[in-house]
Amino acid sequence: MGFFIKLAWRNIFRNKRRTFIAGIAIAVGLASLIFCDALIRGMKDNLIKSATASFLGEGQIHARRFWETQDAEKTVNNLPTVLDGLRSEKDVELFTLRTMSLGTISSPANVSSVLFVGVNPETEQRLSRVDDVLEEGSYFRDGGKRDMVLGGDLAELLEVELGDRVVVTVSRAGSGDLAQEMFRVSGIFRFHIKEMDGSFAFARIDKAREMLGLDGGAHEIALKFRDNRFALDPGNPFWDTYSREGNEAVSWTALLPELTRVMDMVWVALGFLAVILFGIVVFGIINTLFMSLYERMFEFGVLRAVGTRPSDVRKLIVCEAGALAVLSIVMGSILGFVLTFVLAQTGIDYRGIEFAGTGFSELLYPVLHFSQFIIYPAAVFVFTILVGLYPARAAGRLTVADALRKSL
Amino acid sequence: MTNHASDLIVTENLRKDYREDDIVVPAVRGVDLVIKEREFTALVGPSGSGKTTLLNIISGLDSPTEGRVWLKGKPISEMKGAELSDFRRDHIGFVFQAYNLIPVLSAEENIEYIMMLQGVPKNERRERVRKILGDVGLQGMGRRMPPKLSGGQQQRVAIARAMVSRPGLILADEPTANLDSETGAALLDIMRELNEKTGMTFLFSTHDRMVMDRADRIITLKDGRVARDEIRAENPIR
Amino acid sequence: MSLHRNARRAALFVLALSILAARVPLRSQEDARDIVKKIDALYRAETSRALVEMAIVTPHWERTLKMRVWSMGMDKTFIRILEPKKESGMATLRVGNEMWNYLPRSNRVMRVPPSMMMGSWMGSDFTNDDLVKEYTFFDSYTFEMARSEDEAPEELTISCVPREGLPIVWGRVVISVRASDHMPLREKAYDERGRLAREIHFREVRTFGGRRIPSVMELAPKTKEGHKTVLRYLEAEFNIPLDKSVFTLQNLRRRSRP
Amino acid sequence: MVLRMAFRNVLRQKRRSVLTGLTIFGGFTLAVIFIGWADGSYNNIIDEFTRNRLGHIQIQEKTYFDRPSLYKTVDDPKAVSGVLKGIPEVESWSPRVVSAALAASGDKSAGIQIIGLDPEREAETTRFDRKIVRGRLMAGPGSKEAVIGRGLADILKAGPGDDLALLTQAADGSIAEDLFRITGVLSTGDDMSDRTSVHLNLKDAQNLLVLGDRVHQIVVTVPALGRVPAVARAIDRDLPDPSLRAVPWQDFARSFYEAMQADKAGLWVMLVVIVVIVGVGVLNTVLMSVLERRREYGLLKAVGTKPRHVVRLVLLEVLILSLTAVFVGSLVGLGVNAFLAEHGIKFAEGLTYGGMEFGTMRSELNARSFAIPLVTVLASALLVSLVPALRAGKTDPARTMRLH
Repeated sequence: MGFFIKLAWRNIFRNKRRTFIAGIAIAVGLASLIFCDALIRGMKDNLIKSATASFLGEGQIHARRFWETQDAEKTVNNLPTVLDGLRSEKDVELFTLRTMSLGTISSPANVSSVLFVGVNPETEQRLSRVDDVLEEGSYFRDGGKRDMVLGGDLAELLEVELGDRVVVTVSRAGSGDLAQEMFRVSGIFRFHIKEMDGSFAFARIDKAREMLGLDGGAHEIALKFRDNRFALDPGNPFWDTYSREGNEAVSWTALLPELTRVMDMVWVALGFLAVILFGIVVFGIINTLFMSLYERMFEFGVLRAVGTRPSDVRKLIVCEAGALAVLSIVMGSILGFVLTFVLAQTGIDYRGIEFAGTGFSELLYPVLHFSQFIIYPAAVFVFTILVGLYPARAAGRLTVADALRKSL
Repeated sequence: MTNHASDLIVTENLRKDYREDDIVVPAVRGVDLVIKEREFTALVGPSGSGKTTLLNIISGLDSPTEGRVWLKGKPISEMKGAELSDFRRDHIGFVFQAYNLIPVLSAEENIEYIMMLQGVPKNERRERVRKILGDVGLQGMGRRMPPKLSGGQQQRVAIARAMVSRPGLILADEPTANLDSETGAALLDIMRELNEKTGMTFLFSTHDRMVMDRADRIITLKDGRVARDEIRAENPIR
Repeated sequence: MSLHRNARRAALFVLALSILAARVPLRSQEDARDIVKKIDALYRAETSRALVEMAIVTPHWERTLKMRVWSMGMDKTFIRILEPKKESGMATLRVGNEMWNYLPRSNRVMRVPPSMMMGSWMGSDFTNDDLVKEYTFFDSYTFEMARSEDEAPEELTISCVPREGLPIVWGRVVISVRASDHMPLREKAYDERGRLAREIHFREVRTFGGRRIPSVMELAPKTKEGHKTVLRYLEAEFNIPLDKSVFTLQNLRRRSRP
Repeated sequence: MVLRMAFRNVLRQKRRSVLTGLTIFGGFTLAVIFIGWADGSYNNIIDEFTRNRLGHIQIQEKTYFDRPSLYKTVDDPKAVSGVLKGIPEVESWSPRVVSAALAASGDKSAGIQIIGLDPEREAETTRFDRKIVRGRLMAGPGSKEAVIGRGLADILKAGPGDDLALLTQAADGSIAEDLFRITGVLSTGDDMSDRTSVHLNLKDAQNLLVLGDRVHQIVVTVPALGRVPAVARAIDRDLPDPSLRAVPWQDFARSFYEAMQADKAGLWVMLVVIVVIVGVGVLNTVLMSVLERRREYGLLKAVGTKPRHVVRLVLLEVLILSLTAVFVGSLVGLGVNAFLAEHGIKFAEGLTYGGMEFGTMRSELNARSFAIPLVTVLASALLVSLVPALRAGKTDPARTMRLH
């Protein structure tokens, strides 16, 4: 066998141009697979990000039924224990506490209903992107207790600008009493999402707790995991661990079932497309290999004529396919890496002329992952060998005289 | 049909038809031949007379439409696959018109290849290669790759390769066709010399007058049939 | 999530009436603080009962409601609508920050979620905010005498600036009173940039139960064109004996007048 | 003559022709299926998402979308219906009334949104009926029945059979209140809306809000998603009232649209990748075949063929192969796409959520799924063949003949 590998390897290098052409064809296929995988990862990240990174978080813990009812009394149970637990979870990158209450916000000019959210700016700005999409002002930088960051649409409706007074009215937890506080607009954000820009107002959680009478409690713990795929698995024991004592830990997929369904559909569609793409690549491999092998049937005829067994010719051809695969894999992996790496830095600008500024990441960034350089090269290798089996069989079966005569 | 011990090749009513679409083209139409050991035989005839086909069938590269071939008393036309390959490897050496070297192997390696298939130990292989390179006049050229050799040198390597496994029968299909007459003649001289020295049987096709003259038996084919079978008196072996 | 503002406002029954009831004129007081303090003090009538007509003008419709209003202290109010026919029998009870509506058609009592008490009352331009703020007006602002450009010779102007940190949207409230009897004439609310946000005019001083008060109060938000609310006192009594049972849910459910 | 030679060459070198043809065929066919499937599944996703709740087109007062108001109404829905009836591409439509209100059941109350709709029209347009998770749809006008969102049912602790008191301000400024009976609970999959929605019969809502025949929006669906902008424009043109506008989903579901757009962009990138792979594949085969056939071209040159004729010959061969491959590929692609459009790929049995159907993904049959691969594959095949063709044209006859 060793000899055939040597022979195959030399064959590969004998006609450098042919090998190069064939290798490039397979390499481009491999690079495409790597790139498309990275692209799909990028799209997936993009979708997950657009769903979770603006505000939601990849997972949340709150008291049972808080999400459905937004009842101010339903604060997270046993908060200190839960927080201790979260601190020791190695999958959890960070978490942040929030209070949430529906209320009204008024300015001299207008009144609007509002989702009043108390946040811890230090952790919040690492989890949500509100601070990244500030149009004006800052994200609780100045330490003012009465700072308020609100959405651009809401600011417009209230006709307020930075530094202006707004009054928030909410009901206190438990008693249901009216609680009112004056805030000053310190930041205005714009996600370009109507639901967020028109109805969210953020304040420091201490102030919000004071208003709501929560005394250190929180309605919601938003979570960010080290790997964004973590939250995609509803079977993860993490959710059960924190769904105890009246709390429920849910991933964003459960919080946004409609979006999750849409994503599921997207993945099915993409999965099928990936299969098609793979089909095209396999096709390319078949074509390339057949081209480079059938043109050389004379050579195999010679081998057969001098007494090489059919099985040895088969071996040789399979080895050649393998050698070509190895070569292509090296080229393709490099090509795929460079292409993906460059585009992962620059991003793919998909904005057509038909729509301008979006709230989400405006560029599509392919995401490199080490598995791309294992799975696809392995698949290409296996497929190349499998594909090589056919010409190998043909060469093994060929009538030597035909091969010698026809090819001349 | 009786087989004598010295009958190396025996063919019996050999027929070969090629099919091209619906037309049947008969290439060999009933050839009965006996070639004895140590013969140095030329197969001559115009293009399309069936020389190559006959050689191919004799060597088992092609199968006859009808009839049978015995080689060393073995019905080669009935062998298949690995058995046939091994038989060929062990008993027949080949020299083709051109390009019959494995292009990625050096002259040495080309010669070594068959021994390797036979499982000859490395040291012995080396020794035999060295010796045979000398026999065909290619001392010191063993490391060259085929493209770096002239046509005549390539053919010599091919002969060396054909003979190195001591096959008993060397089949050569127009070995001199791509060579100029002088080189061709020189090649034939080497073959002749080896035939005499080792007692190996040579069967080659040609339409080169000079080559023909060096044979001690000339079988002329015409339209797939043996038109003439002439044994030349001056053959020293007979 | 976002509700229509107009309808949210309409969904609230907020008693803003006591603002007016409280504005009892003062005799010559020079100090702004004292003027306001006295307004504030007189405002704290123990009990009151009034018949009020409210005309609301919007670009879409105009209508007039007639209602009877009871109050006790600063934190209890009961309103029953008499006219028009469609709304007659509807009632609102407010005790502290809690508020209930009685819906005669459904024969239901509905609690108003506290977080929604900021809206307008009865589709008018008054908000609950006005009520809640006004009764602590004296504590919530700092005062000084001022002059305003539209001040007539007979008028005094008091500039009121909210104390820092209090839940007040205005940057400044300017009250104009008649110099002679400190009868309120106008109240203008500005934002911090000095933009006029709301204007209230007081007119037609009448005597009710021995108190002289402007019987008409016209409110016009400057940020909403074509909107105006006019309150007119038809009858009013102050510090009369009232049973605490007026301000109960049982009374709210009763269809007939108490 | 060159053409005839090209044909014969193609026919003579059967295996090589078949291989080159197969590459083009495979690339083309898969690209056809790819685009058809991508269009189909994305349209399917968008269709499910928009149709489910928002419709494809909304007709409403110009500024209603940005600042909804009770008073911004479609005053003459009948006239609009007339317009919609006159546009054949309109599938169905459903008028709605929307207003905020207070709702109470038992001792619980909440701020809610009244959505008045015609259950039958709405079922036809937005599959309203499929979203019911408990109880049933409200009955006809005057039934005073209500279907509430699941979250709201939680907040009010109410369900089918319970009473629901509503309090709101009517369009004439009056305070409107009435008692309704909850007959059903629905889930649209959007928790936000399920937390606040109370659905009434259109007429009941109009009566409560004293709107007469006025409505706030008319939700329109169109059978072909791709035609939405055009249909919206057509409706817009014919609308009887200049204050009204027909808004396509791209505008009113902007963030969703943009997310989808980003996703589709990814698909286009993948399509480019496919074209590249096919191009390289064609290049590979043609180049190899040219290299292997140098002797033949040398012969042609030797007998006096001009270089450009050799170039033309190579290109013609590729063209013949490409056209054949594309033709066969079109048939196969059409067949596969038609099958996938008809039957789809089932990936989850009967999975529906909030009225959305998730079980089957289908392809779409459209012209561009053929046109794009046709142009790109043919162009790339010819383009990449140009290099080998030029090489073939430059063949040095003497050298190649000698070599072989």
